[in-house]
Amino acid sequence: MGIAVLIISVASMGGIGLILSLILVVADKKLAVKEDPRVERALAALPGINCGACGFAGCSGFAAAVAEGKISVSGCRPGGQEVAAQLAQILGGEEAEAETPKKARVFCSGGLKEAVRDKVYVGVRTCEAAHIVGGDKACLYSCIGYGDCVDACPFDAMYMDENGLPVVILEKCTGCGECVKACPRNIMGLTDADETIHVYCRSQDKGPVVRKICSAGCIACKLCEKDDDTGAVMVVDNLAVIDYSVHKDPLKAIERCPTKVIRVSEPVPGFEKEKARN
Amino acid sequence: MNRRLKMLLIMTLFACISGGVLSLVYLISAPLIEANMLEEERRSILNVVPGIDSYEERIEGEMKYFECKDASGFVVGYALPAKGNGYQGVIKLMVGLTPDLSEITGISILEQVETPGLGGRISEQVFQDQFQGIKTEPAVGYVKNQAPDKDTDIQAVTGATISSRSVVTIINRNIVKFREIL
Amino acid sequence: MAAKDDRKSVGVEFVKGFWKENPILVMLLGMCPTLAVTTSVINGLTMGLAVVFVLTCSSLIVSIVRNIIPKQVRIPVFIVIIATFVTMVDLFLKAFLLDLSKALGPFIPLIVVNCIILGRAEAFASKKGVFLSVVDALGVSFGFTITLIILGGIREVLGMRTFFGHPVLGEGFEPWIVMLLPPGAFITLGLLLGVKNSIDKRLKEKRSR
Amino acid sequence: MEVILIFISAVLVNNFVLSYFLGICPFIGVSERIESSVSMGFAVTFVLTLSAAITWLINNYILIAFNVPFLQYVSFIIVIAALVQFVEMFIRKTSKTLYDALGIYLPLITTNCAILGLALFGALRAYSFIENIVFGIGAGLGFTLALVIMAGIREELDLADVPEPLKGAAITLIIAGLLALAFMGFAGLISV
Amino acid sequence: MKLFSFKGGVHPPEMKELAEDSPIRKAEIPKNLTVPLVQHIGVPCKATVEVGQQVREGQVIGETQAFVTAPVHAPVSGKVKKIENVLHPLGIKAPAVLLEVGEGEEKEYMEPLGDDPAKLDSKQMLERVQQAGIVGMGGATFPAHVKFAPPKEKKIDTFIINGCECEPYLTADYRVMIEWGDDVLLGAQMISKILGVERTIVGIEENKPEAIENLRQLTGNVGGEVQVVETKYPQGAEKMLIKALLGREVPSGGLPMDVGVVVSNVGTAVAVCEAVRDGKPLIERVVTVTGNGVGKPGNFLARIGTSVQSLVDQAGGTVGTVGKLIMGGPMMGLAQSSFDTPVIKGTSGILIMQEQGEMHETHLPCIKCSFCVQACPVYLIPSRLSIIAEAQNWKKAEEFGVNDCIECGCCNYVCPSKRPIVQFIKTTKMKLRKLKAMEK
Amino acid sequence: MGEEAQALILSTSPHAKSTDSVRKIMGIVNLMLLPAVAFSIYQFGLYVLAMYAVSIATCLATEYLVVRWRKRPFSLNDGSALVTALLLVMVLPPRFPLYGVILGAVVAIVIGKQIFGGIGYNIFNPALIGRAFLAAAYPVWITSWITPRIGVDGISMTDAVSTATPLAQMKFDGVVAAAADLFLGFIGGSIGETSALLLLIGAIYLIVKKYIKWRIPLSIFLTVAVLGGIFHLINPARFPNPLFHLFAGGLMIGALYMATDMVTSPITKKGCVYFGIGIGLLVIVIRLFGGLSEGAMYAILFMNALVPLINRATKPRIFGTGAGE
Ligand SMILES: Cc1cc2nc3c(=O)[nH]c(=O)nc-3n(C[C@H](O)[C@H](O)[C@H](O)COP(=O)(O)O)c2cc1C
Ligand SMILES: Cc1cc2nc3c(=O)[nH]c(=O)nc-3n(C[C@H](O)[C@H](O)[C@H](O)COP(=O)(O)O)c2cc1C
Ligand SMILES: Cc1cc2nc3c(=O)[nH]c(=O)nc-3n(C[C@H](O)[C@H](O)[C@H](O)COP(=O)(O)O)c2cc1C
Ligand SMILES: Cc1cc2nc3c(=O)[nH]c(=O)nc-3n(C[C@H](O)[C@H](O)[C@H](O)CO)c2cc1C
Ligand code: SF4
Ligand code: SF4
Ligand code: SF4
Ligand code: SF4
Ligand code: FES
Repeated sequence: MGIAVLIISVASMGGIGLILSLILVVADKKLAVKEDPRVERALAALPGINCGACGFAGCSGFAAAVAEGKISVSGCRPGGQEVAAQLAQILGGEEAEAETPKKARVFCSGGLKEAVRDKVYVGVRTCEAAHIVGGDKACLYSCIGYGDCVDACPFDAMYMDENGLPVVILEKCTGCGECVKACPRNIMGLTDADETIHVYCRSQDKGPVVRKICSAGCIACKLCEKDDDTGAVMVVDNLAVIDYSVHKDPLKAIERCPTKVIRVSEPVPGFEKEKARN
Repeated sequence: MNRRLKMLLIMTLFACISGGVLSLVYLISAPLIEANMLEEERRSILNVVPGIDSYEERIEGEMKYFECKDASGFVVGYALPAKGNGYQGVIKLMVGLTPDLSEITGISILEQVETPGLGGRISEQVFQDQFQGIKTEPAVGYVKNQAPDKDTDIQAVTGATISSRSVVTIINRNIVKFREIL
Repeated sequence: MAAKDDRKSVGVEFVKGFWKENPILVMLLGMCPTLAVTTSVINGLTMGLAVVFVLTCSSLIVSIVRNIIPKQVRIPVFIVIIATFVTMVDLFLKAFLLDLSKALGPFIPLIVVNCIILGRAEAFASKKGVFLSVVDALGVSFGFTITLIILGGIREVLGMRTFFGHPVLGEGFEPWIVMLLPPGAFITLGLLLGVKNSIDKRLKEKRSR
Repeated sequence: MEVILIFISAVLVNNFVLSYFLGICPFIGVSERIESSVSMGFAVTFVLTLSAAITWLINNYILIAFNVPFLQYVSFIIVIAALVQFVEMFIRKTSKTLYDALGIYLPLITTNCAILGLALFGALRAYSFIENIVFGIGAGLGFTLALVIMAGIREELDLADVPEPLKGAAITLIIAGLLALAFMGFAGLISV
Repeated sequence: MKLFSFKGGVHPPEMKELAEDSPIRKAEIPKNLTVPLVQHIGVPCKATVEVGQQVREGQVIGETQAFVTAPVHAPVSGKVKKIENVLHPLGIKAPAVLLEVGEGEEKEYMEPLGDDPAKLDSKQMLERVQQAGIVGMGGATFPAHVKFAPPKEKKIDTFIINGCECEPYLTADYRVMIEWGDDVLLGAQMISKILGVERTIVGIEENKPEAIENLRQLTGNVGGEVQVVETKYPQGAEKMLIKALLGREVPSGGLPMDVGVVVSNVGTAVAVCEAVRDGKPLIERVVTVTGNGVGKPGNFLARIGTSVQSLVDQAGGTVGTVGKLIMGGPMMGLAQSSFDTPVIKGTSGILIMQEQGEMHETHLPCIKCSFCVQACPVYLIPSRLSIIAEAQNWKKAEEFGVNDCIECGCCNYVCPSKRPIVQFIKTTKMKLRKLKAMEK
Repeated sequence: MGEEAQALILSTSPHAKSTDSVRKIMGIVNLMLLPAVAFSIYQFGLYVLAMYAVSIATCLATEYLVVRWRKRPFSLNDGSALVTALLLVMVLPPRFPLYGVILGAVVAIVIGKQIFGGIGYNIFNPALIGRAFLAAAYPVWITSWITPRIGVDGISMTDAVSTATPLAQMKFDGVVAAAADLFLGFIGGSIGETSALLLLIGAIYLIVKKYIKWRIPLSIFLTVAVLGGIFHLINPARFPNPLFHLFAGGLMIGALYMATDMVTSPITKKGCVYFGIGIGLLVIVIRLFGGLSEGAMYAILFMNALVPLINRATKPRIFGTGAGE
């Protein structure tokens, strides 16, 4: 009896195994389909267990999505960090080398302390929504202060300070530009990482108007333009602007500016200016 | 080696090994399992037809039953496995009957998936014991929330009328079928 | 980046299955048996131990043979290996612990489908040697077991007033039958997951500070 | 009549997901969007039906015939795995549209408890061939029902203010629990 | 009688009684006028005058060569004081010509063309409409000459004069219909001639019986028909009015001309009439000054560029604590941040509301009461839209038809959770536009 | 310039808002429930008053704690928790233990509502989640009834004569109660479901105020009546008449107050009709063929789950798209 059972089970399992592997072999030969090599490599890196925890229909679905860049490489839970790293490598090979890195800057100095608020805004508390009716600051060029940019930053590189203005943590900023897209008032801007001197205002109001409504805005007094010798500063439409292509630091202008709206900031670590100055 | 041939061989090989290993394990454990099963069957039969010495499995068409004999070989009753749907799923039970099938000698719930603490209480001894001595003619019945006054009736588990009714129905149904066979 | 595995202590490898890579609470795998068998602690424990056995043994075998197996039949072969061990467990339970075997029902064989997952996850992390694979499998399966025990504990205490069969709540507590039923299982596991996530969140906040 | 009861039982009373806890992983994984849940549901129904047929044949003509029941798990799972893999390759080769709608879900199904569970329950209950197939269809539709309902709810909840730690799998499980509560109303539909 | 109507809409308290009985008064012209160079939808005008220059009433002071634009004329004779950016009623800074009213009375109108539509030349009239700087005065301020010259492939068969004035509080159109009914109908006939349509309908809400009566009588002389529609906001939205009167549905993303209809406000008709008959450019309009925050509500014929402050002073000054200053009606009007903003061609009313606690109320989550769904006249699901917009899921909002919203505010009005649905929608539309622009 | 000194309020249009508010709606719903609440206390005694008190206290406290813990704006005064509290008790048996009431109330608020994000976000009817949980936790208690007006002065469980609900009598004993008794409320059953009359009066007022969508109860009643009637015609001995169906059990309170909960019912008119038909169908199926004597609760919960799908399927055609008239 014992031997019989042994033989039968070995035989039946062997039979099943043989038939199935035959089917698969034939299928492998006849039904093979060509795949995008990147998807294929991504698939090979994945566990291949088709658990579905990623929300896709199996590993191949996830692999395709990753290859198309639709989802983050870290979406595979069983795979964990190791797989994520592998995937990043597979995909990363083709990413272009970045040019000069950019950093985001906040071009407004009119926080709660500086800017006059002459109306009461009631409604959805996002900048985009408040912008429809103008927000509550008298200056229509000012930062509205509900932090759409902060919410938009995918890298947690921004926060709102007590004065109601956003702040960029330059070390964390990747220059992705999401904040710029999010801001309805064009307050956020990208500049080269090694530029440290900027005009922190966007107001095109005339000087007297600005004086009345903001203690930190550009009053278009033109002192900077007049006294600077680098030619990098100009006042256009009642607002001082720096011409970065001049590649010179308008240090005098900083000194002259009565409202200190042109300021020099600490260089971003790793991006200190190398070129000789003045 | 050809890749596909290798596929074939490896898979077959592993299947064979698996079959072999498993059959060995099975051969070791089979007697134990067998014994377990038999013991369980024996216990449930002894439970429903008390005081017997031996029993014998009979199969008649679709129906399986056990003929129970005392020490002298007299048929003193039958044990009848039966099943049917309860509140939530299948209920399997064993019912013991006197040789003329007019009286139940006992029942034993073998398997059920009723609500624990509710329909599940049909597995409790108190409920099963009620069936001892219950008359099967014209049919077994049930009453709710009170002591039964007929000798064919049992009292349903409180709040689980359906499970109780299912047990009764399963019993009745199988007794009727069994009568036709005998 | 992934540090060289041999530099990691065995302990770390073992412990990560308990929290950081807990198969149920983090990877969300093996949910079916988790929910189905945790009506009591003992069921959970038995199931967990079965998984420990199957996973460890199959990890061992898989990590030994994986290099000779062609890619196309890898999964079928792994399944065969795992299913073999599962059948052994099942036969063992039937032979020695019939009641438990009945209570766990068809969920013992279902370990097969879970373990493919775990076994496969183990197999692709190809840098690991046989020893670390086994340690890893042990860690993961003990993490699984402990989660089952916690879940089973909650459900047993609230649903039957007992823990491991011993009454722990007084007579005054009328047990909630629902805890033994499917809704109780889902809700308890859901809440457990929530608790785990919020602990994680709190830990992360603390660390970032 | 028996067949109808088996069907009702599998779809509503003992819904595979909500009452038997089978196929929870894809239930949580693929219930984020209604479209994919519908496709997944039908793919599962298809495979369940197919494997109900195949495993019945294997069980009755090999395992029982040769008295080697202990090979059940191994043989069932390997047959299902190979079968699904074959079907996937076949669909992929033959019809792109069908593959996009159903095929991509197939690999996911192999490692799903529902399929093996179905095979085992069917064998355990000794269903006839027809009954087993009806059981497969019912289980598949029950799975689809639960999955699509869940997908609808989750699309709705996408925009809700769900507490952060509960987002994702946790709330899905809790909703499954509430669904299971609602499904309890169907209990007793099959009682005799 | 079953009145013409549409599905959805709301019935806010009408509040017309405040100003409906006050006849149109010529408003005093203040010393200084601020005339914005953008008073229409389309390409902004450039100033054609210089600081210090003397201008005469009716003289063109802003213009461009673009087609979709409307010239701006000097509302009074006087001197150009400044040309600079000022606060525009739209809440933006926009260029404007600041005039100091002079002594002289001399005008620089165009040559009258005549007052018999039958004898007038369509092309000449159309040109006149353009020269007169006429824009839609129902609020949209779309240049009228563009609207009256639809592309050839669009066959126009009906011209509708929109006399609904469904916005609560406002009574300007109502008074115009009562007092200047002839001009309205004459203007309508002229426009019908320009468009070459047979059918001219004046649609008026049921709650304006006097206007209905008056115009019914006058149609005997001048022609056209008067139809009464149900009093329901936004009956005056052109899509709804067309649906109510003709049963036609303007296709999504389309214009009335896609179903062979052109709709104009009564004020527009009057302006056309005056431009053709008298050669007068669009330099003044009727403005209702009303609300519980103003002393003597009334209707004023005000020159473009008159400051809100001046009109309010003439209407008895403000009363109590002013909460909101709104240009337009309460349902669609724009809240202003200053009393210095000027009246422009699209200003139909100035509404001053006293401060109320509710104005500061914040919103709750949507309770899915579906009031908004039943109210939305274009059959959107505002509740869903607002939730989607709140979650900033712009793409999904587009799927849910956010661009079909006419911003009527019905949903917002009925919402018991006080959700700022319209603001969510406006924000989303803006964002989508921005994203589209960025993609290009 | 004097007036300019004070700041103007800026907000987008519309600047007019209707006087309806969540608080007002909930307040009126509460008010309309009061007659039935009062009648139930008269029917079943002071113990029931205690149940109401416990339920209200628990619901409000739980809501308060969760909202505070989540640091969300204060929401207690919107009155929705009070509706939940009242309705929860109204669908419980008259002698349900007080700690059971506490459990149900906590579950209703936490699992039924707050877990989804609080008011407005819940998928299922919170009160029914509470009751369904209790039914599954304490299946025996939830089916223990007493006869009204007997032992009403008592507070304890035992002094009232236990009885079966008309539906249970119908189902398990084949006894059909008179429709008039059902309508007026002189029968056993859950606390608030016994008097169809009082419930209807309140509901009609709410319909007139448009706070409940009449399509839902109407289509439920029609479906139940028609299906019930068909089965009754097929086999009058086994299946009760449609009037009995309409007035027995929780159908009235369920159809009028629970299926109509705004948050958990469809937002389109067509959707409401489908929703109602679905509930009616399930009620009949469960009552006539299921294991439970009353199916209204499960029917509503099940259809609640379908609401997102219904809303999606009945999404209105946007003006100017597709087939206009
Ligand atoms: C959670 C839950 C579980 C139930 N389980 C069972 C059960 O296992 N068996 C049963 O017959 N009825 C069960 N019921 C049905 C009810 O208890 C049903 O009302 C009862 O069968 C009626 O019987 P009675 O007349 O004795 O109260 C259950 C009900 C609920 C809510
Ligand atoms: C919600 C809404 C309500 C409107 N109500 C009116 C109204 O009451 N009277 C009116 O003349 N135009 C109203 N309009 C503007 C009309 O849709 C349409 O633009 C106008 O009648 C066209 O005439 P016009 O170009 O001469 O302004 C409304 C528009 C919207 C979107
Ligand atoms: C109890 C009740 C039942 C009603 N049944 C209907 C009906 O069957 N058909 C109908 O057109 N109006 C019916 N009405 C009238 C509605 O109140 C009203 O006509 C309808 O809500 C109009 O608004 P709507 O169609 O925009 O919802 C009913 C009103 C009540 C109070
Ligand atoms: C007409 C109407 C019916 C309601 N019915 C219920 C109900 O059955 N159960 C409940 O918990 N809340 C009910 N509420 C209250 C409220 O809507 C409910 O608590 C919300 O589901 C909470 O988000 C009702 C409210 C209204 C206006
Ligand atoms: S959004 Fe991008 S660019 Fe802006 S701060 Fe964040 S990382 Fe920098
Ligand atoms: S910078 Fe722009 S987006 Fe950021 S807070 Fe200011 S206005 Fe808002
Ligand atoms: S969604 Fe738009 S069109 Fe619809 S009611 Fe609201 S504002 Fe009006
Ligand atoms: S009216 Fe307000 S609360 Fe009601 S459904 Fe619309 S958005 Fe939601
Ligand atoms: S454990 Fe994953 S599907 Fe069952």
